Amino acid sequence: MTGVHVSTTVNGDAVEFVCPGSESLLDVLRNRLGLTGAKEGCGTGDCGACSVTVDGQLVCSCLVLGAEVEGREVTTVEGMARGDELHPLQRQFIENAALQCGICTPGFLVAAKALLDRNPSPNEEEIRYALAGNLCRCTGYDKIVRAVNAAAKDLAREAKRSGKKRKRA
Amino acid sequence: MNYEAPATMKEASKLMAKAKGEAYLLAGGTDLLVRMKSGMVEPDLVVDIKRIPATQEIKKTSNGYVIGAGVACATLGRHKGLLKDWPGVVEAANLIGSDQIQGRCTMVGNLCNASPAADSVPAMVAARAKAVIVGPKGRRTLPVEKVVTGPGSTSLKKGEIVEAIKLPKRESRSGDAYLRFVPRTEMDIAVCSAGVNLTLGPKGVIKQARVSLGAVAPTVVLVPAAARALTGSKLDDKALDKLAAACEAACSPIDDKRGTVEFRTEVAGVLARRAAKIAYERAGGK
Amino acid sequence: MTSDTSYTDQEFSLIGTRPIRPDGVDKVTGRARYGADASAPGQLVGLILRSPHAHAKIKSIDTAKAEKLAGVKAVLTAADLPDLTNGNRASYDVLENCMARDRALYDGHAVAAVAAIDEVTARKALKLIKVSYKKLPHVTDVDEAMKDNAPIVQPHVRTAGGDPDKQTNIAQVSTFGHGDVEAGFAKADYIVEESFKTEQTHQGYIEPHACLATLGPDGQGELWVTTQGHYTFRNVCAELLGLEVAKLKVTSSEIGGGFGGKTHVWMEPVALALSRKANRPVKLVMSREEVFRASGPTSSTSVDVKLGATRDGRIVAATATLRYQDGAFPGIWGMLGAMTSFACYDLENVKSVGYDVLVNRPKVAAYRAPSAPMAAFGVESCVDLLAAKVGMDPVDFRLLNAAKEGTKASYGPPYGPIGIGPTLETVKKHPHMRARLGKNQGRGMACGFWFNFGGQTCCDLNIGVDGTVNLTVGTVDVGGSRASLSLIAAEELGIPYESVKCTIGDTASLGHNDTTEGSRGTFSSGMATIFAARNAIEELKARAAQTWEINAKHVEWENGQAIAKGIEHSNLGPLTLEELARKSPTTGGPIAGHNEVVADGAGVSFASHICDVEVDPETGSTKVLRYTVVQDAGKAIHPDYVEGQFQGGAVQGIGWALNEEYIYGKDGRLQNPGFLDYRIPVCSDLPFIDTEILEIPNPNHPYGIRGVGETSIVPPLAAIANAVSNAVGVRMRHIPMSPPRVLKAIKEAQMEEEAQQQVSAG
Amino acid sequence: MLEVQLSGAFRDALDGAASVQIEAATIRELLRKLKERYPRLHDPIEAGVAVSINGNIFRDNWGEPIPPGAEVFLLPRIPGG
Repeated sequence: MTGVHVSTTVNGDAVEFVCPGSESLLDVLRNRLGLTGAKEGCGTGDCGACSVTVDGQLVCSCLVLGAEVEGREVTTVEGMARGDELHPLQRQFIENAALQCGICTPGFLVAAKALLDRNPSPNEEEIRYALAGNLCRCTGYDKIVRAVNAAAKDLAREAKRSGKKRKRA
Repeated sequence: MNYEAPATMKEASKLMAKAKGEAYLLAGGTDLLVRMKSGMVEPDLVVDIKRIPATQEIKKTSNGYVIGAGVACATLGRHKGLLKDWPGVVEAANLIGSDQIQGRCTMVGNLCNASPAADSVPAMVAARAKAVIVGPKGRRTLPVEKVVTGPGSTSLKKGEIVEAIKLPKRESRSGDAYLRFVPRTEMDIAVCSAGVNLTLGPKGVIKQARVSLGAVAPTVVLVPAAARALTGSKLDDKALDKLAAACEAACSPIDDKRGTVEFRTEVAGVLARRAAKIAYERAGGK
Repeated sequence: MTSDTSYTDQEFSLIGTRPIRPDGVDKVTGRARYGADASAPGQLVGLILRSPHAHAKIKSIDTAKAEKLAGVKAVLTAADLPDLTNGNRASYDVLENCMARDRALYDGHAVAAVAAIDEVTARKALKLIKVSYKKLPHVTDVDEAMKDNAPIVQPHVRTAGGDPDKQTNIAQVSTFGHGDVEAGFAKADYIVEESFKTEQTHQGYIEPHACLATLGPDGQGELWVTTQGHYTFRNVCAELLGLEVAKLKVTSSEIGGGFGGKTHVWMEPVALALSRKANRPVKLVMSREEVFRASGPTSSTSVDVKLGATRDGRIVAATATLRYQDGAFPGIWGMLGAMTSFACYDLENVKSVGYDVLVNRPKVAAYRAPSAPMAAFGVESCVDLLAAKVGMDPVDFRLLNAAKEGTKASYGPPYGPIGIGPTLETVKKHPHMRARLGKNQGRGMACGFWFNFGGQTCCDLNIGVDGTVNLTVGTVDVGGSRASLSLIAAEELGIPYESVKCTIGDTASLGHNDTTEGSRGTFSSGMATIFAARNAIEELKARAAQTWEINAKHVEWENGQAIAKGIEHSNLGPLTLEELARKSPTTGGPIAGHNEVVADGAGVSFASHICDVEVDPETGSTKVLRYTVVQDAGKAIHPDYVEGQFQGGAVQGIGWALNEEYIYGKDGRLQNPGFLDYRIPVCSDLPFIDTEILEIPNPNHPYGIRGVGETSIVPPLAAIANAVSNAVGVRMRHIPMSPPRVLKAIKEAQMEEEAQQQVSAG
Repeated sequence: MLEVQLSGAFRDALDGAASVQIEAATIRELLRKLKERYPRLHDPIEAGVAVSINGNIFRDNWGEPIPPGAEVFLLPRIPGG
């Protein structure tokens, strides 16, 4: 077997691994790097449970080869919280009971963060379409949409506050 | 399986040309990796073209646009010039899959995967798009509708790679649109689809039109009779009826898990009507 | 009494509040460990080879080449899983489903398995196994399978109680009802008679089946697995593999959805057998395609319903014939359809007959209120039609005929206090019913019923030295039950919710617990938790008495502390749970409460749903515009998760009603084993799902809890069918109401209308 | 004397009889006597049974007492999802 040697950045940390050329980024993350937050729900890009970002772009890690991320920056759900401080999306998912079994939650969080990074105040329809690539079978999506909406408001409030601080300083 | 990420198109073409066993190009990978996962293909070589700088570019030229083979569909959706000039092509490309898929999939990949249901292809065909092909014998250009020869097969020869898509310069008073039918609001493959591109003459009379249909035949079809139905009209009901009838007549679909022959035929006509109305409005007609 | 199950009306301080769930942080940070997230040193990758044929004789399996491949550590066929079931046919069926023996019975049936050092090697090994098949005639449609000349799926099957010499696919016929339906129909002024079909659907949990199995030559093993019932899995695996129950420890991982589909073993015994053969841990994870082809979807059905009513709107007779396919192994799904079909109504004359039919499809498993949605689709569609004939509003018509306390249920026994009437009253008053509808829009409503169950349950409640509490339960947390159970423990003990840590125990740490099914998690573990807490309180009181050196009968427990009663003890200040815990080393050691109970007496549950849709008349596409769920919860312990169950069930029903279906080709193979073409609803397909929780206490639970998990999937098929029918003016009789089906129905109705106009014009 | 109402497979096993008369003080006694007196009920009872006493369904508590004159139904044992 021909292994590919890859140097990349995952959640801000420099990592190296060797994997078969055919191995997906999802398998690399889960089986070689011990990051099991991204889940395999389908392996075909239809459920979004394996969502991560590569150079800031939201992707299904099951549809990316491990070999492709040479020199890129990969972010997973494990990289969302800052130290012991949860990201507002993580906080709001818990507070809004936006998860039942929780298997889809990491993918939703990563996708929702990608949405809010690009559109800080999405309306309901924009939230629903942006999350259409993430399947949830427990919640009927109701509380998920509410949680994303609430997190957007939190982020806006935080941004306003830090903006004011900056002005004062 | 060997993975290669060459820095130039020439190198990529050479790798593909001399490859023994199964070799595949990797652009977005949203079709290739699915087929690898299911065991449908077992590549000996995968050549990733995304590290070739030109594949990542959208260039505006005096003749229109050149879109590199590695440009993700999401990037098209953020390109203001393209959105203004070819909204139908962009919306077709942006219908492929979820945001996750959008971040990876490419129009060239969508074309070369050679599925009759590919969303971006009917829009490109209606737009008179051309594929720029490089290969061992140099460069050639081919109308997009000539690239795909049947489900899963293309006219590309060994070592040939579609390097870019060329979209013509947008004429004044013209517009395009693409619509597809899917059971859900997102995530589905088109059950049938229609692309319309038209140019208006004075007083809102349609001067020129191109109509294409997806998922109703082994390849995307260009329907000259449908174009004729529109040409010379102001998109009145009679013209629309003729358009729908021409589209239905051009359908030779199959019954499968995604739709029936009757349904595809009927709805292809409905979509063509609706797409024509949008394109007409975009062209400045009422 | 610490174990009195009867309901007492009481003021709660915590029950009904909405604290955050204890497993929240783990689940939003990616730390929570599901079936595929565990690994063991030296583990192998297991893969299963599956039949590409719907029905075939297995002439031979040649594994020699696979065994010789470097890196392959075990290859397994049915020969490695000898029949140890001792004539127990039900167990043999499980064994045969795990690994085909002389015949492959459906597309996807396991025929061999391998364990290898990595996935690439395991895949290669699968390709090297040569199976020689002889194709046999197959049948996948339930009506076709009932015909006399149909291919026989299981040669040994006879209709229970029927002709002992006749091979058949009809495994069981079940009749329920009472009264005289013929006499009833004779009295009817209006009669409605219709036939319906529903296609097969899958639970569609996002987490595929996954396990990590370790089994040594000493007969000791461990199984980490995503399951709704790790104790049941232990018993079944031990039986099939000839193990002693106590020597197999099964741990339920976090579960990524089940909805009934994780109540049965599918490949877990195979993983254990591979591990035993290789003498190394084996991780076996199904692909999504395998989940669709070879786990346990629900039945496709064919249902006939006949209803009769008098002019004043009373239903005087009701019959239903319900044909459900069980897949390739006998089940009880048609029987359940027959039992649930008319449960919402007060009927003098009623008869339902359920058929359980074998076909060449995967073994059917439970799916959320199993079998009830399809029966409700037929019955509730006919109720709407009959209301229209009588000239009554469909809600009033249902109210007039609704079952109530004392009504003899159509499946037999009389009801206690029930919620069907109150849910209908709530619907009648709901603003949703008065909202205006636009062009091409329609409104529908429907009712649903589910039994709910209890079952064998036990739990441990251990008080730590600082007064915090470990609650260990044996039901799996499928949707937030750790939060609900922590609330219950905290409520009983009088301590903060945050002081309770609830854990799901493995099979070595608690006695047997039945599978978490039948909406029993919060009902039955809640009951056991109440009793365990009350036992602990008795002990706490004894410890306080000891501390105070008074008689325990003078001690009472109030708001989390022991109080000494009586003027003679007025000098004694209260002792908190924390103080008693800290003193426990010198008052007799650790303080705990335990309980083992058979939680019978689960309360039946009813729901009424309202739905608005818009149908595109040119494409047949349906959009759900608004949806309201009204359901009786008995008592909502944690309302967030009760709402979550209502919403989730409704949306599964919406998917079933509109787009989800198993599509089989003429070759008997499943055409759409993936989330691309098995279309579960996506976020952008849906509106918010409004909920109304009613609380009609279950008399057989101290807090009045009924199960809430299942009933919400029962009404949607019918509610949406009624809405679509109202929108397009054509009665929909086939589910899913996919765009091609709806468009075809519209076209046929138009053609019929035109033909009639021509006739009348001529 | 109890009148035990039958449904489903139990009724079919007794050629459509709607009920049988039997004397029993607990579910265990009831099931034992039913199997003794009606051998054809043996299989359906072994396949899984639940007993409803005055509307409360018992699946496992075979020690449950049956009050005199109670309304008793024999039902198939049913699972959930």
